[in-house]
Amino acid sequence: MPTLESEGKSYEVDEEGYLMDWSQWTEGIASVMAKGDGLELTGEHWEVIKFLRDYFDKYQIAPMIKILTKELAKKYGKEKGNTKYLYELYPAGPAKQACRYAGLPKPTGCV
Amino acid sequence: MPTLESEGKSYEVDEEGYLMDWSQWTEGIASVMAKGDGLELTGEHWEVIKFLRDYFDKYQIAPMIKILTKELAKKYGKEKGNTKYLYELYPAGPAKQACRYAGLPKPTGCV
Amino acid sequence: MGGKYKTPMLDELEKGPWPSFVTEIKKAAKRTEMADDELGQVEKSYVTKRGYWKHGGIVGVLGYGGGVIGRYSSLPNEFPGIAHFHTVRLNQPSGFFYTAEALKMIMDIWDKYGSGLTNMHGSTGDLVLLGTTTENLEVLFAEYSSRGWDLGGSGSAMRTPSCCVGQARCEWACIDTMAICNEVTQYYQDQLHRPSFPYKFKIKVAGCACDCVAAIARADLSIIGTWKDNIRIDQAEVKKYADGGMNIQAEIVEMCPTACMSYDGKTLKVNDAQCSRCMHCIAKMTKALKQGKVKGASILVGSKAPIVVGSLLSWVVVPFMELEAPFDNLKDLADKMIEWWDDNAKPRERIGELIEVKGMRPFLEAIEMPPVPQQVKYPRKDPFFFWSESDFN
Amino acid sequence: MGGKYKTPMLDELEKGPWPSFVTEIKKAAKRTEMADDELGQVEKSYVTKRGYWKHGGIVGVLGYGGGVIGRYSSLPNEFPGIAHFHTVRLNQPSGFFYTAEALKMIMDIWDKYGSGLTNMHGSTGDLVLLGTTTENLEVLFAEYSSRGWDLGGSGSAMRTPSCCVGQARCEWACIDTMAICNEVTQYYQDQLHRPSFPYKFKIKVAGCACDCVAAIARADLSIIGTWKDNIRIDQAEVKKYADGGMNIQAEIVEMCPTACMSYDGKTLKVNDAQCSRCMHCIAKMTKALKQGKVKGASILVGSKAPIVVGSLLSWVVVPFMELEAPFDNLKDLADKMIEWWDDNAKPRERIGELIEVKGMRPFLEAIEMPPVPQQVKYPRKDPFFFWSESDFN
Amino acid sequence: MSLPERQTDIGPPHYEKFLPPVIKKNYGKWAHHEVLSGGTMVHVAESGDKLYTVRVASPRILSTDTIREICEMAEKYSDGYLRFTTRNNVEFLLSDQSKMAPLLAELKDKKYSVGGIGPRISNIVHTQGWVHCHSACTDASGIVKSVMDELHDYFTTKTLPNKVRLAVACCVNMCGAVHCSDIAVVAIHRKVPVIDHETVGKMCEIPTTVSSCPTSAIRPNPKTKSITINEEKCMYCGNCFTVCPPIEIHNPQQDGVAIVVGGKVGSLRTDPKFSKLAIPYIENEPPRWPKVVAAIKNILDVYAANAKKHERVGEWIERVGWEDFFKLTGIPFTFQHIDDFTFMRDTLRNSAAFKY
Amino acid sequence: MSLPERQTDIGPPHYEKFLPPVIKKNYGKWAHHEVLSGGTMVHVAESGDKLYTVRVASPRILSTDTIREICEMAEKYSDGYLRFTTRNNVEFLLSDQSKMAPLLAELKDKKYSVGGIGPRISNIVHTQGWVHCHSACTDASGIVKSVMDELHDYFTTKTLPNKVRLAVACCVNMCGAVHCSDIAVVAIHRKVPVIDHETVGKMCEIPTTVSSCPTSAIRPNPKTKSITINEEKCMYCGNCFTVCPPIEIHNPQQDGVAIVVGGKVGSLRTDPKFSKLAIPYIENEPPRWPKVVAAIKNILDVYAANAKKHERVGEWIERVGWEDFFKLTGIPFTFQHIDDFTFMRDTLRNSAAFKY
Ligand code: SRM
Ligand code: SRM
Ligand code: SRM
Ligand code: SRM
Ligand code: SF4
Ligand code: SF4
Ligand code: SF4
Ligand code: SF4
Ligand code: SF4
Ligand code: SF4
Ligand code: SF4
Ligand code: SF4
Repeated sequence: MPTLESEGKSYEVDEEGYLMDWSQWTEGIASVMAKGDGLELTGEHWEVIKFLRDYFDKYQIAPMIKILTKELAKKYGKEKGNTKYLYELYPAGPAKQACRYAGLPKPTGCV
Repeated sequence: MPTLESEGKSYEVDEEGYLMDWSQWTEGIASVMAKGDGLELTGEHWEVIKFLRDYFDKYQIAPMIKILTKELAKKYGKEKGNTKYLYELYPAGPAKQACRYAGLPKPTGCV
Repeated sequence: MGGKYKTPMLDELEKGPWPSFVTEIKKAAKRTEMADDELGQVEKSYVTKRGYWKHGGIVGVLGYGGGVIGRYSSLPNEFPGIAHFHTVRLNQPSGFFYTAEALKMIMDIWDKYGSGLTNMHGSTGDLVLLGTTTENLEVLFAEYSSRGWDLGGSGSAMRTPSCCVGQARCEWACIDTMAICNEVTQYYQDQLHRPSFPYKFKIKVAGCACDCVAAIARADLSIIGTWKDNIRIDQAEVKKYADGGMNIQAEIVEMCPTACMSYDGKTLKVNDAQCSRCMHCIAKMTKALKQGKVKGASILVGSKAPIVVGSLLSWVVVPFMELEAPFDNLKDLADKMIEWWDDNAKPRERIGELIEVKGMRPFLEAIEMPPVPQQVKYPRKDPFFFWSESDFN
Repeated sequence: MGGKYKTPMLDELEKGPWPSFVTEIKKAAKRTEMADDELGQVEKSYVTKRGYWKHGGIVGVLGYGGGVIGRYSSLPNEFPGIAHFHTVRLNQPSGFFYTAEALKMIMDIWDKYGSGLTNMHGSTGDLVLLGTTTENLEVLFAEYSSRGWDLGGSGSAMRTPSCCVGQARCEWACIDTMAICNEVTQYYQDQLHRPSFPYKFKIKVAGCACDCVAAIARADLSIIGTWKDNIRIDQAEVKKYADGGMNIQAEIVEMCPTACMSYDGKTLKVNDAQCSRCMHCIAKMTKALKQGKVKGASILVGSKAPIVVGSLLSWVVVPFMELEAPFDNLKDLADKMIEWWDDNAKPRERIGELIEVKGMRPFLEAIEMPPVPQQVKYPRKDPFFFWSESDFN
Repeated sequence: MSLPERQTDIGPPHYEKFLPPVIKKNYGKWAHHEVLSGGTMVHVAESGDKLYTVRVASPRILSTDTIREICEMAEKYSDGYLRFTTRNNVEFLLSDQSKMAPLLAELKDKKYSVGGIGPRISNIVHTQGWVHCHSACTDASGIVKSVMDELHDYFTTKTLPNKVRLAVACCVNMCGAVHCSDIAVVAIHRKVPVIDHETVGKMCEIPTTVSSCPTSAIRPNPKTKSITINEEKCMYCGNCFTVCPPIEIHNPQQDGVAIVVGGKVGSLRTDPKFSKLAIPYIENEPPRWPKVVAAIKNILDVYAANAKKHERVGEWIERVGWEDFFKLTGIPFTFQHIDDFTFMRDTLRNSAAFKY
Repeated sequence: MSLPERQTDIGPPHYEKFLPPVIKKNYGKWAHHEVLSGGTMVHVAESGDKLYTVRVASPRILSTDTIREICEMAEKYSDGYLRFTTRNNVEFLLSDQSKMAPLLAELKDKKYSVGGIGPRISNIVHTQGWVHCHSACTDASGIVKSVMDELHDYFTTKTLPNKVRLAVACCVNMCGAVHCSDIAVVAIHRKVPVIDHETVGKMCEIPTTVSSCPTSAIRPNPKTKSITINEEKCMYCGNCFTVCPPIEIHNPQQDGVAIVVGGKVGSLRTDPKFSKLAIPYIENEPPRWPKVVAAIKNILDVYAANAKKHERVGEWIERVGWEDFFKLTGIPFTFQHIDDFTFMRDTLRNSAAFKY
C-alpha cells in the first residue's frame, strides 16, 4: 500500500492517492497532495476544501457538484459558482483533486 | 356530554361510557364503570385491566386480542389464554368492557 | 306518527320510475319516530351536503364482540329519535333464500324493537336491520336467536360468508356454493362472534368464473368453481344458435381469449389443452356447451377495498381443489391461512396486504402449497430474489 | 512478446465458428505486455470463477471530469502489465460510421499507448479503448483531440448520446437521428465532460418505433420517430407480396394490434383513425406501405437498468413534436427536464426514479406539458389523488 | 317482560328450509336457462322441470311494510318462496308458469320494476351514505335513485352490448365491489383534514393514526401530544379520520364524487379489472345530482354505440384505447388521471405506439 | 516528446465525413430494402440508387490488428466505408454490387461470419465481465462465444419466427438492454455480502451506502462506525458493494447466472416488454457454460417450434400463457419466479381463468 508523508507522519493512501482513512485528515495532508500535483493551495483552494470537509463532517457524504457550486456562489460570490471555476482551480477536476485533498472517501460507482 | 363520578371527581365520558381523556384514568374509574354494568372487579379482572393499561402506556395502542390472550396465558396460565375466558370475565366483550374500564381510547373503524 | 318534517329535497326523490328509498323511509316513519327523525336528518344532510352521524360506537350483546354497529346522531337534540340508531346484522341464509313466513317473522320483531327499516342486504351479505337503541339489543337478540337466527360478523373478526345462488338454480355451479358457505359459517362461529383477528376476514364463494358474488374483488378468501377436463359440445344445439342468428365466429370464436376455438360453419371445436375455462363460450351458448365433469374450485386470496395500499383483487394460490362435503380440506386450508396471518399481521392489516409485505413464499409455505405457474400472471422481471438454505440442496 | 501464460481454459474458446475474443486478446498479446497479462488474469478468473479487478478508480485528463474509467488489477504483482488498465472512451461519430482511414489512425495511436484492445463499441455508444496507464492518458488525449476526436462521457454527467442509422440508410426514419444525436452531443459538451448532475443522463435517438437503438429501454431521454397522418398504400405492391406467398390476413391484418386493417384478398385497407403507428405492417411490407408525411418524434423519459427500484422503460411525455435542425425545441425541452431533475434529485437518482418519487405532475409542469391521455396506458385506479389550488378555479 | 331463551353460535338457519321443492329436487342438476324478458327467465333441469324467476328492483332500503307486501305476493304466486340477489334485487321463484302473468300484472299495478336480467343494467350496488354512516361524503341512495330513474329503460327492456355493473361508494372505504365496476361513483374529499389537537391527544391511539396514512403524511407531534399532517403529502383519503374521530375530513363545499370506469369481476374473455378514473370530481348536487347522472349517461351511451356485442365497458375501452375513450366521451384529461400513488409505474405509457 | 496541441469540447467528428457518396446523395430518401441473404441486404433509394450492406459478426473485443484487417477489406470493396451496428456487428457499405461476391469470398476465406440480418439471431449484446469489470460475477465474452457457437446457424442462414435478441449482463447493473431482451443471461449473487467493518468506516460514505440498498436491509451502525445488513432482507443485488468497495459481494462458489426471457424493445404489434425470469440460477461453468448454452438452446427451439410467424419470444409466451411456457420448456417453476420485490402485486394472477 502506498503512503503519503506529512508533518512527520505517514498515511496510507490508495493507488490514486486517496487517503485510506478519512478520519486521519489534516490540512498538512492536503498541502502535500497538492504539491504532488504541482499545485500551490491558495485561499480559493482552501475555500473549496473547507466546504467539502464541513459538508462531509455534517452529512458523511460528499456534496453533489451542484451543491458545491451553489454554496460557493452563495458564500464567495457568483463568479465562483460554476464548474468552469472549479476546473480552473482544480484542473484534474473536483473529484480527482478537491475531494482527494479534502480527504473524502474516493467517489464510487459513477463511471 | 355525560360524566362519570369517581372518588369525588367527575370525568367526561362519551355516550357509550368511554373516558374522553385516557390520561385521566384511575383505578377508581374502572371500579365505578364495572359497578354500572353490575360487575364486581376480581383479581382476574384486574389482571386484564392492568395488562391493557401497561400495554397502552408502552405502545399508545390497545393490544390486538391475540396479544392479550397470549400474554394472559404466559403470565397467568394457559386456561386464561383464550377469548372464551375473556368473555366469561367480561360478558360484553373485551372492547366494550375491559378496554373501557382500562380507560383506553374507544376502538374505531373495525365494525 | 310521521310527518314531523318538511322534506322538499327528499320529496324530489320520490319522483321517477325507480323504487324510492325515500318512500320506504316515509312508510316506516308513519310508525316509528326513529324513521321519522331519520327522514328529517337526511333532509338536513341534503341541504347542507354533509352527514350528521357520530363516529361508530361499540355496542352489542353479551357474550359477543360483534354483530351490531353502534351509531349515534351528532344532533341528538334536534333528532332525538335517532340519538341511538344502531344496526343489527342478522346472518342471512346461504344464497339469500327465504320463505315469506320467515321474513314476516323477522319483520314483526323488528317492528317491535326497531325503526322499521332494513337493508336487504348489506354489502357483505347480512340481513341488515337499520336503527335501534342500545337497550333493545338484548331483547332483539333473544327474540331472533331463540327462533334460529344468529348475528353476523363485524369488527376484527371472521365476517359473514356469502355465496352465489350456485347449484340451487344455476347450471354452471361447479361446486355447491351454498353448502360451502353454510359450512364455513358454522365452522367459524366463534371467530365470527368474538373478534380475535388482526382485522376483518371475508369469505365468498362463487360457483364459476362468472363470479356472481364478486368473490375475487371483495373477499380475503375467494373460492371460485372451475373444472379440469374437456368442454362438452352438443353440435345440434350449436346449429340452433347459428340458425337463431348468432354470429358464432364473431361472438364466440373471436372472443375466446386463448383463441382455442374454431368453427367452420358446421362444427364448433375447442382445443381443450389451450382453453383457460374463462366461461365466455359456455355462458353465451349455454344449451350447446357444457363444462367438463371433473369439477372443483380455484382458491384465491387477498382482495380488498383501496385503503391503505390500493385495492387488491384476489390472487390464485391453489389452482384446483376438489370440494366435497364436509369440505375438510377447505377448512384446513383456511385455518392455515388465518393462523399465518394471525401470527404475522400488524393491527388493521388484511391478509392480502400482509402477503404483499412478506412475499408469497412464506405464505405458500405456511399453507403447504408448492409454487406453480398458475399463481402468477408472469414471473418476476428484476433479477433480485431471495434464496433460502433449503434451495441450495 | 506474448505467450507468457498457458491458457487451457481460454483456448477452449478459440474453437467454434463464432469469432473469438480470446483470439483477439492473443493477437494483441503478441505486441503488448498489457494484453498478455490480461490474458493471464482472465485465464485465472476462468479457473477460480472470480474477477480480479479493483473497484473503479478516478483517473482522467486535465480539465475533464470524465471519459476515462480507472481500472487496477487486484493482483498487480502477478500481472504487472495490467496494474493499470484504464479504458478511454472516445465519442463515436453518430451512427457509428467510419472510414478505414480514420479508424486506422485511431488504431495506430492506440497501439502506441495502449493495450491494442478495443470494444467496438461500448454499450452506451463510445468507441472504447481498453487498457492503458495513467501516465499515457494526457498523451492519448492530445493525440486524439488534436486530430478531431474527443472523449465520451462517464460519471454523473451527460453521457455520450447515440442513435440508429436513421436517414442515412433506412426508409423508415421519421427524423434525422444522426443530426439530432450530433447536435445534442455538441450542445452538451460541458455537461458531458464535467460531471455536474445528480447521476448519469443518457440520450438515445431512434428513427421509428422499431427502435433499433433500444432508446426506450436504456435512455433517460428517448427520442423515437413517428408520424401523424395516414399510411400510404401501394396496392400493386400489396398484390406482389400476396403473389409472393405472404399470408396477408394472418401475418399482417391479424397481427395489427388495433385491428384496424382489413384485406379482402385484393385491397388492403387501414382505418387510420385507429392505427397506433406501431410499424408492424410497414416493416413487414416495406414496398407496399409507407408512413404518412407529417413526421416528427415522440419524447419519452426515464428508462434505466434495474438498480435500485427495478428496471424502467421510458414513459411518453410528449406524444408528438416536429424536429427540424437546429432542434432548438428539443434542446429547450431537454434543458427543462435536466433543470428540474438537477433541482430535485438526490445523489444517484435517475430522472425516471425522481419522477416516480415526485409524480408526473411536477415534472410535466416543469417542462410545460399539459396532461394528455397518450401519457398513460390507463388512468389511475385508486381514488386517491392530489388537488392543487390551481385546480379549484 | 320475560325474554325467550337466547341461543349463541347457532349460525344462520340452514338454507334448505327455504328452498322451493323444485329446487330441492333438481339441486345441482340444472341443464340450461333462457332469458324470457328483461326481468324473467326460466331454468330447465336435466329432469325437464322448470323454475321461473321474476326479478324485481329494490331500493335496498326497505321498510317492513314493503317486505310484507313482497311476502304476500310470494305467498300468492310462488308458494311463499323468494330470494334476494347479490345485487339486492328480489326474485320470485315460481314453479308454476301460469302464475307468471298474474304476478307480473300485480307487480306492474303496484309500480314495481321488473328487469335486470341479461345484457342490461341491474341494481346499483351501494351502501349507507348520509342515511347511516359517519364516513359518508355523499349520499348513496340519492345518487342511485337519480341514476336509475334516468337509465330505467336499460333495466327493464333495452339491451346493451353486455351487462353493465354500476356501483356507488359513499367514501373511499368502498363498501362494495365499486373498485371493479363497469361504471362507478366514488365519493372523495379534496381538502386536508382539520385536526382538533386537544381531543386527538386524549382520544386517539397516536401510533395507529400515524400508520393509518397511506402516504406517510402523518407524524406524531410529541409537543402537542397530537399529530401533524404534511399537507403536501395528504391526498384526502380520510383513513386517519376512520381511526381517530377528531380528525375532521369532511368539507361540504369541497366533498364530491369521482367517476371510475372499466372494471369487471368475472374472468370471462379478459381478466377481472379494476375500474380506472374517468372524471376526477363532480360536486355534490342533492337531491338529484344532475351532473353525475349526465356523466354516467354519456359514458353509457358512448359505450352502447361503440362496443361490440359481449364487450364489457372495460373490454371496449381497452380495445379502442384510453386515448379514444377520452376523445369519444369528450371527458377532459387532467393531472388527476395520471397515477402518482404507489403503483404509478405500470400505468404510464412505455410504448412508441398510441393513438391521437 | 512534445505533444500535439490538445483541444477540448470539440465533440466527435461530424458523421458526414464518414458517409459514402451514395448515402450523402440519397440521405433521407430511401424507398425500401430487401434482405438478400442472412448477412446481406440492399437499400433502394427513391432515385433508384442502391446501397448494399454486408454484415459481419464481431466479438466486440477487437484487437487493432483485426480492425486494420477489416479496414483493408473496406478499402478494397467499399471505398473504405464501413460502420458498426448498435449490436456491435461490422457493416461494409457497398455501392457497387459487383464487389459483393469477392468481399463475401474474402470474408469466408478469413473465417468471418456473415449474417444477423432478417428474422435471425444477431450479435449478443454484452459487456465487460471478468475482462475488465470489478463488478462482474460471470464472464460475458465467454458465455457469448459459447452460445453463439451453438446457435451459429441462426446467425448465418436459418430463420426464426422473428428476430431474437440475446443479451448477457455480467451483473445486475445490466450495462445493456438486457432487461428487455428475448432471451438474456444475467449474472447474480446468492449470498449476503461480507463486510470489512474497519475499512467501511474509513473509506465509505455511510449514508450513501445505507440508501443504496433497494430493500432497506442496511442500517448504519454507530458503534462500529460501519453498517449492519439485515440478512433476511438482503437479496444480493450488490448495490452496496458498488458504492462501498469493502462490502464484498462476490462468492465464486455461489455466483452464477439467471436466464430471463420474453422482453422486447420495439413497439411493433405489442408494447415493449421487460424480460421475465425463466431460470433463477445456473452455476458458472467456465470455459463454455454448457448448462447455460443448453438452456438457451432449449428455449429457442421451443419458441421456433411453437411461435407464429412474426411473433417475438415474449409475444408467443403471452399468447400461450406462462403456464404453457413452463410446460413446453420443461423448466421447473420455483419460489424465485414469484415476484416479491416492489412490484409483486401486478405479477400475481388475479383471474379465475388459466391453463394447467
Ligand atoms: C354495512 C356495510 C355497507 C352496507 O350498507 O352494506 C358497511 C358499512 C361500513 N363499513 Fe364496510 N360495510 C359493508 C361492507 C363492506 C365491503 C363489501 C363486502 O364485505 O363484500 C367492503 C369492501 C371489501 C373489503 O372488505 O375490503 C367494505 C370495506 C370497508 C372498509 C375498508 C376495509 C379495508 O380493508 O380497506 C372500512 C374501513 C374500516 O374497516 O375501518 C369499512 C368500514 C365500514 C363502516 C363500519 C364505517 C367505518 O369507517 O367504521 C361502515 C358502517 C356504516 C354504517 O354506519 O352502517 N368498510 N365494507 C356493509 C356490511 C353489511 C353486511 O354485513 O352485510
Ligand atoms: C463500459 C460499459 C459496458 C460495456 O462494456 O459496454 C459499462 C461499464 C460499466 N458500467 Fe454501465 N457500462 C456501459 C453502459 C451501460 C448501460 C447501457 C447504455 O448506456 O445504453 C447501462 C444501462 C442503462 C442505464 O444507464 O440504466 C449501464 C448501467 C450501469 C449501472 C446501473 C445504473 C442504474 O441507474 O441502474 C451501473 C452502476 C452505477 O452507475 O454505479 C453501471 C456501472 C458501470 C461500471 C462503471 C461499474 C461500476 O459499478 O462502477 C462499469 C465499468 C466497467 C469497466 O470496468 O469497464 N452501469 N451501463 C458501457 C459504457 C460504454 C460506453 O461508454 O459506451
Ligand atoms: C342472481 C345472480 C346470482 C345471485 O346469487 O344472486 C346472478 C345470476 C346469473 N348470472 Fe350473474 N348473477 C348475479 C350477479 C353477477 C355478478 C356480481 C355483480 O354484479 O356484483 C357478476 C359479475 C359482474 C362482473 O363481471 O363485473 C355476474 C356476471 C355474470 C356473467 C358474466 C357477464 C360477462 O360476460 O362479463 C354471466 C354470463 C352472461 O351473462 O352471459 C352471468 C350469468 C348469470 C346467470 C345466467 C347464471 C345462470 O345460469 O343462472 C344468472 C342469471 C343472469 C342474469 O341475471 O342476467 N353472470 N353476475 C346475481 C344477480 C344480480 C342482480 O340482481 O343483477
Ligand atoms: C443496423 C441496425 C441499426 C443500427 O443503427 O445499427 C438495424 C437495422 C435495421 N433494422 Fe433493426 N436494426 C438494428 C437493431 C435493432 C434493435 C436494437 C437491438 O436489437 O438492440 C431492434 C429492437 C429489438 C427489439 O424489439 O427488442 C430492432 C428492431 C427491428 C425491427 C422490429 C422487429 C420486430 O418485429 O419486433 C425491425 C422490423 C423487421 O425486422 O421487420 C427492424 C428492421 C431493421 C431494418 C430492416 C430497417 C431498414 O429498413 O434499414 C434494418 C435491417 C434489418 C436487419 O438487420 O434485419 N429492426 N433492430 C441494428 C442492427 C443490429 C445488429 O447488428 O443486429
Ligand atoms: S357464479 Fe357461476 S355458478 Fe354462481 S350463479 Fe353465477 S354463473 Fe351460476
Ligand atoms: S371457456 Fe373461454 S377459453 Fe375456453 S373455449 Fe370457451 S371462450 Fe375459449
Ligand atoms: S429505428 Fe427505425 S429508422 Fe432507425 S434504423 Fe431502425 S427501422 Fe430504421
Ligand atoms: S402500423 Fe400497426 S397499428 Fe397501424 S395499421 Fe400497421 S399494424 Fe396496424
Ligand atoms: S363506503 Fe364509506 S360512507 Fe359508505 S358505508 Fe362504507 S364506510 Fe360508510
Ligand atoms: S386524509 Fe389520508 S392521506 Fe391525508 S393525512 Fe389522513 S390518512 Fe393521510
Ligand atoms: S454489467 Fe456489471 S459487471 Fe458487466 S460491465 Fe456492467 S457493471 Fe460491470
Ligand atoms: S446486496 Fe443489495 S440487498 Fe443486499 S445489503 Fe447490499 S444493497 Fe442491500
